[in-house]
Amino acid sequence: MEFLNFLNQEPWRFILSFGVVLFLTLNLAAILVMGERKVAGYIQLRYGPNRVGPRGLLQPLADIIKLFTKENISPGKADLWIFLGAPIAMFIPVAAVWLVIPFAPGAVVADLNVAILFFVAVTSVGALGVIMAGYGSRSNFSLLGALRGAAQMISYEVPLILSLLGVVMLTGSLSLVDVVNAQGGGFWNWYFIVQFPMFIVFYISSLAETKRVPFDLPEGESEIVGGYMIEYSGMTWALIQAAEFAGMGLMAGITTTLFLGGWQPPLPFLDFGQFNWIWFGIKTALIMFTFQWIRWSLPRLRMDQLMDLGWKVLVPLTLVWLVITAGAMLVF
Amino acid sequence: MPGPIQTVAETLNSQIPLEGFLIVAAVMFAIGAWGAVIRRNAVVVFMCVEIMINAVNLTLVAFADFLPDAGGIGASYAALIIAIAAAEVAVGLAIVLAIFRSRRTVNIDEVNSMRG
Amino acid sequence: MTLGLLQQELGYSAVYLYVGIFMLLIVGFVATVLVLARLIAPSRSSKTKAQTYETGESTVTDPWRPFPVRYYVFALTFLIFDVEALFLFPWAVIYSDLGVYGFVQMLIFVTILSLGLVYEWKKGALKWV
Amino acid sequence: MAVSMPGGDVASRLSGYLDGLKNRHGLEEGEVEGNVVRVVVAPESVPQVLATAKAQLKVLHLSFITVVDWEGSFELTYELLDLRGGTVRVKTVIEGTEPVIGSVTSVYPTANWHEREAYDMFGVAFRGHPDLRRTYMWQDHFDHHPLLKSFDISTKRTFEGLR
Amino acid sequence: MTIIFGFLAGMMLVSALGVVLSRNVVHSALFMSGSFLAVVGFFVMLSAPALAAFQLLIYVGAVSVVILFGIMFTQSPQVRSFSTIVNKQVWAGLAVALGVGGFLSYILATEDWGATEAGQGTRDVAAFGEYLLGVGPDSEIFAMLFQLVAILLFVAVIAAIVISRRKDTDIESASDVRDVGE
Amino acid sequence: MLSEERRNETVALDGTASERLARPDIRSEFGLETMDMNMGPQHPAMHGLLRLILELDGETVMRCDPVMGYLHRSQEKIAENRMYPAVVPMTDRLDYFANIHNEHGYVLAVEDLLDAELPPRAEYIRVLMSELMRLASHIPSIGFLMLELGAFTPILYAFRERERIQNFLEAITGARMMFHYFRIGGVKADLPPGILEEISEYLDGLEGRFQTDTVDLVTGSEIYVARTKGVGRMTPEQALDIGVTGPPLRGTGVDFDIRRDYPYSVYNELDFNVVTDDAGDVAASYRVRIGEVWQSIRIIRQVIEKMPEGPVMADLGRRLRPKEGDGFGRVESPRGEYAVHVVSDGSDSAYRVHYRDPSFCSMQLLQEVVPGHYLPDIMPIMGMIDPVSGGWDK
Amino acid sequence: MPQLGQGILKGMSITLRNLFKNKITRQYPEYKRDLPDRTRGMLTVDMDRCIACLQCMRVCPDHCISIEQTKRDADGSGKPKPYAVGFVIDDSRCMYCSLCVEVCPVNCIYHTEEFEAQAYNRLELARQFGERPVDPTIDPRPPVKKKPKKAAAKGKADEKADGDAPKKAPAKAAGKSSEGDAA
Repeated sequence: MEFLNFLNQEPWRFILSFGVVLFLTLNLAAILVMGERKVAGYIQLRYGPNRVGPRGLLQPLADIIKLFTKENISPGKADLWIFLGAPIAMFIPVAAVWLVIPFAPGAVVADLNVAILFFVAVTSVGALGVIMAGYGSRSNFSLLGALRGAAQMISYEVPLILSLLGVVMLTGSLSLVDVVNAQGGGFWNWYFIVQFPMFIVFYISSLAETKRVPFDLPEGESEIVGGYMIEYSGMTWALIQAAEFAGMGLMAGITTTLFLGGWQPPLPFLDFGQFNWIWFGIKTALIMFTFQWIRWSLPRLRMDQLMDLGWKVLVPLTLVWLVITAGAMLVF
Repeated sequence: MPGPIQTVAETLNSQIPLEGFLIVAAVMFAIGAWGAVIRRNAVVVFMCVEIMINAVNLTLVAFADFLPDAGGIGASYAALIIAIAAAEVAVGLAIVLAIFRSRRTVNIDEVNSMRG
Repeated sequence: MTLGLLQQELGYSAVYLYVGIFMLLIVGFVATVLVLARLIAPSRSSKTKAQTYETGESTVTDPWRPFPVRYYVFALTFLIFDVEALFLFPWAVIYSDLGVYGFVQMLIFVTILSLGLVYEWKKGALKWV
Repeated sequence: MAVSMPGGDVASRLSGYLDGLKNRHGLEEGEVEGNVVRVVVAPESVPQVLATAKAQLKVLHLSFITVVDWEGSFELTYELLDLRGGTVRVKTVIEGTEPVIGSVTSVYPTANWHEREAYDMFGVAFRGHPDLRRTYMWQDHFDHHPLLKSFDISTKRTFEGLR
Repeated sequence: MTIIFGFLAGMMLVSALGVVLSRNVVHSALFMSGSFLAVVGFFVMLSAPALAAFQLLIYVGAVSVVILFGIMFTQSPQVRSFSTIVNKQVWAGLAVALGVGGFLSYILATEDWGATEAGQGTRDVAAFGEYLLGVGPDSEIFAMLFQLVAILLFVAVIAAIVISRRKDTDIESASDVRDVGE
Repeated sequence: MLSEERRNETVALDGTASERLARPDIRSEFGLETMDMNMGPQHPAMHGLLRLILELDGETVMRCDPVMGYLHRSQEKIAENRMYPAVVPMTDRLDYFANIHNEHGYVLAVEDLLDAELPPRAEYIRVLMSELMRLASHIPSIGFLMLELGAFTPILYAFRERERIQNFLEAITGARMMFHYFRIGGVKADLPPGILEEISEYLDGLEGRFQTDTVDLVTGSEIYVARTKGVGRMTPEQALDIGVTGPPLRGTGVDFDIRRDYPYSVYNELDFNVVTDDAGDVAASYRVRIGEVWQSIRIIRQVIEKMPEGPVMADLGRRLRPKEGDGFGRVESPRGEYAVHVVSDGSDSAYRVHYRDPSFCSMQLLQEVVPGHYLPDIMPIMGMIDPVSGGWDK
Repeated sequence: MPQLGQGILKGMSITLRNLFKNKITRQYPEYKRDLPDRTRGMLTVDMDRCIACLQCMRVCPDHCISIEQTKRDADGSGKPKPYAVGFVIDDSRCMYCSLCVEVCPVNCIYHTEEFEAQAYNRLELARQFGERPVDPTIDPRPPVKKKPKKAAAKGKADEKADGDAPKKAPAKAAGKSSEGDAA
């Protein structure tokens, strides 16, 4: 591997990492769409897509080709700049956060010392994209969906942020590399055990942040049809979808990093060194599967119930748990 | 061997003097003040006020970074200002909305003329 | 493994430069995709196609009109609690060094803000419209 | 259960309905036939008869209203069920080609759409109806009442223009 | 590297002017988040990454959203020409603003700030936290900062709720004042 | 065609919906922040082609105005222009989710005109078919309710059962959906050999699958309970006033079932319960549907047990020319009371045919019950009445 | 709330179990279901047996059958009989109600198991069976004019050739459909 060492120099490292992150984001979107349909099919006693390629595995490719050659229709009354800016605003956060996630020991593109803050800050920009999409389309359904989406995303951001505090307190650092290193030595050291309520809160909040069932009200097709995505078609729609699915993968990755030990192997003797990204991949895939499993099992909540859950259950729970954790750290 | 990006980064801060940041902040403040004076829409006036606050924040952080003894204090002041600005937005916009609800307008001129 | 090649200690500025250029490049990438799609995809617009979708009927209300103000309460509450949560982050980082002092600080902080939440709750402001 | 169901024998209940209606309104015709009370009333007294049936006789359910165009007169059938095997069938005949009759929506709110449908299909105007609009046909562009016998259909294939 | 500084300054300038001059209020709000983003960049340049994250989260993620919400509740659908969005003091205001800006720039640029050197800020989050909590060096005045912020936010919540609560009488009083546009 | 007088009368009655929409200042009476919105006809979750004109205050519905007619096919006019037997296949198109019941109502009405006496085997086959159809309609109804709440999976489990039931119906009638099996005076053909055993075997499996894949999957789920409990609540009086029949009415506590109270075919020889519930909301009508599925299974088992031998057609002659008069047929369709009124003038086609469709009547509750609910509650309420486009539009 | 979330977990365990169950999908073009004997597929006509009695044409509710009838001595008996030179079934309108099959006195029209009809043009769906193509767009029957008082007379004119075996018809129809399927 020595001959590859030039990749460790600028600008090659930059190009490489850009490629890795972009590849991850886009491929995650494609693979997740595929996986979503397969899981849906299997849960519903069907096969899912199985015509394109062996067992339908080339379906994402066909989808991409189809979406590329579809006409982009924008409503005549729409605010075109905002309408087209929305996919971009939605896409940045989901791609950028991958920069700070460690995939393997030392393998992180940018080890920020405020990585957790960076994650919550960049994620919060997604709400802006939702509002832009809803406003730009100039449709009643869009705007209703955007209001719902923005209200939901900002409401669940509070428990999301608060649930991270326990991890930060235990680690004493905002760097995700430190967080992962602190969880080494076997699965009993992973934070999801000592921080179990926060793990659940974070999981629920990330479902809500990515607008997945049972919190998919912004695009609830049985009442507001498609929500803020209603007027999008072709590639613009594909980008929004890709952003949503990549966001789901991102949330799974962050959950893994924060609560499930990142690339740490479950038992010490399973350490593969540089190849520990396999553990990261397995854990992330498992979390993503639970997202999809929930998606195809549960109905969605109503907006008022969603808000009640966020503000009246999760936020008080996180605050109480914050005090408990702080107290426990004092005592022990 | 540091790569080009590394090199670029290392020389990043040293090349811009404090005055550069201060002038940018001053221009930002001026634009914000201009907008706050001339715009009729109360919400836009709010935005301009936010820009002015940001300009002040920028000055504080610039001083904190450049002056030897101001280290963390400037950043803490900036954090306090951010919190105050957030509270200001919350209350101020609530007032604007209340006015809008009773007067059906966010035009500051009209709100003035309809006083009493 | 190529992932190992990502290992490198970067200086403060270099790291953020990375992030900044990344974001710009992603914006550029998405914009390029959009432009490419515009070029590749057929474009035959018509008046009917450009109509706003309203489940098969023509729109009756322009959506660019005032919405009920009560949504605002959620945005407001979010803003306040966002600030709260943010102020807790620097505290959380150094909490293990602070000891009882930090605990008391946090307790007062959280209690006062919980009172705000309780007030909203009791006032029914957290009820969805 | 808040709604009291009629009890007892169907036959005695039906004769009770017939007697009740006959005593209060001078009915032209009325008979018990199987489980059905058939009464024929004048069009003016239809709302009153139905009000009696609902309020005094506790016949709670209006099943449907049928209009028949006998070319020169319209026959309206109000089918009332007491939910326990008894049926009260009120018939009335409106002479003329432009029927007007009192609405029974204040008695049986469910008559709302039945009367709208009758108005749409036959042009029967219901006096006092809260919301007399067409149900099926275009609101503004269609000036016919398709179930009238005078409304001609032809068996011409409708999609000739599409071929 | 002046390129980055120039880029950020230009972004800030264009966005701020966009806020003031754009006819569509929503565009103004989006321009405003653009200028906030530029400030985030400046903060990073000025060795305050935690503050930059604060800025991003609170201003771009929260304040912009809140203001966009506020716009949606108050927008009027009419298309307006430029002259309707500004009041009569536009040129006088410009003169004043130019004066203020020039004066400030002049003062700030010519003042001797003594020994200035970049990179003295608190890049470390822990140090930042110590200052915030008043346990850092020379930061005793921040000892009550937490409580101050908490009380401030608490008062803000209550005030905003009290103000924005819907009163039933609003609808009557509102219906006799017709919307006349901006 | 309207005379000027009656036109004025119509306008005086508070105008049309389009007029109300054209004058936005009328909206001010509801407060200034409301928004008018169309829901449908091309709405993915709407049961067929229905347009609801909604007035929303935030997400609270202030006014709900159903507009119908997008699928109107003049079934009544067609029935006036066909000979009696040729109308039966048209009735299949009415409520296309419970076709057998439509046929049943119509043939009952014509048999009422003809005073026909049916062979017992025909009656039993009719009951068998009706109850199979009820199963095939109720189970997807539950799935539709879940679909409207956002869960996609139960509908596919439900359709698995419907498809299997359709296999039986296809084996008996020859078609999967538009059966045209009931004839005036009996049924088209005798049951194919061995089908009763197959149905009986299927029902054994259905009981377990229905319990797990539909009841257990849905009933206990907290989200489901939160979405349906108290939504669309009606009092019994209100339900009767609105004219609701079928499961929503029984969900309010009124035990009214045509099969028991106005027995037709051989329902009075069979043993079954009328399932009722007290809550009167969406959850209650869901529970009623669940109960009716079990009752239907019970009825089918009895029918299979009691199935007599004999002919399946009465001898009514080739040409049907009923005497002048009225014929009434009333059946309990899965959606409620389905009634047919046939007026004969003595010729071989009906003079007037009127269908009383349960979807049409029950949908009035949208006007009455929906205002005050949130926008997402419209869909469960639609799921409660489970209307079918072909039914309400005739 | 001890059992909070129990219902959700129960439902999710059901879906997880179904994830591993056998799939019920049948891949349609490759896999074709065995259709039951009574399947009412597309109609076909055995022209050799057709006696051009026009009953199917009259009974069809959709008017999808058009027959062009002449007199011809087809069987060489020296007596010209009605003969269908043109016979068209417009599948774009057929609703497979089976009324024509039941009414046919010689079982010459019957259902097949064919159900996959497709075309780019509605006219292509009109299938010709006779020697001479018939224009399917021409209405086989004049529009029904119905007067209530003269109903009996009109009925007679409408249906003229139904004198034979009125009583056996329904039973015959029942037997016939299965026979037609077997053919």
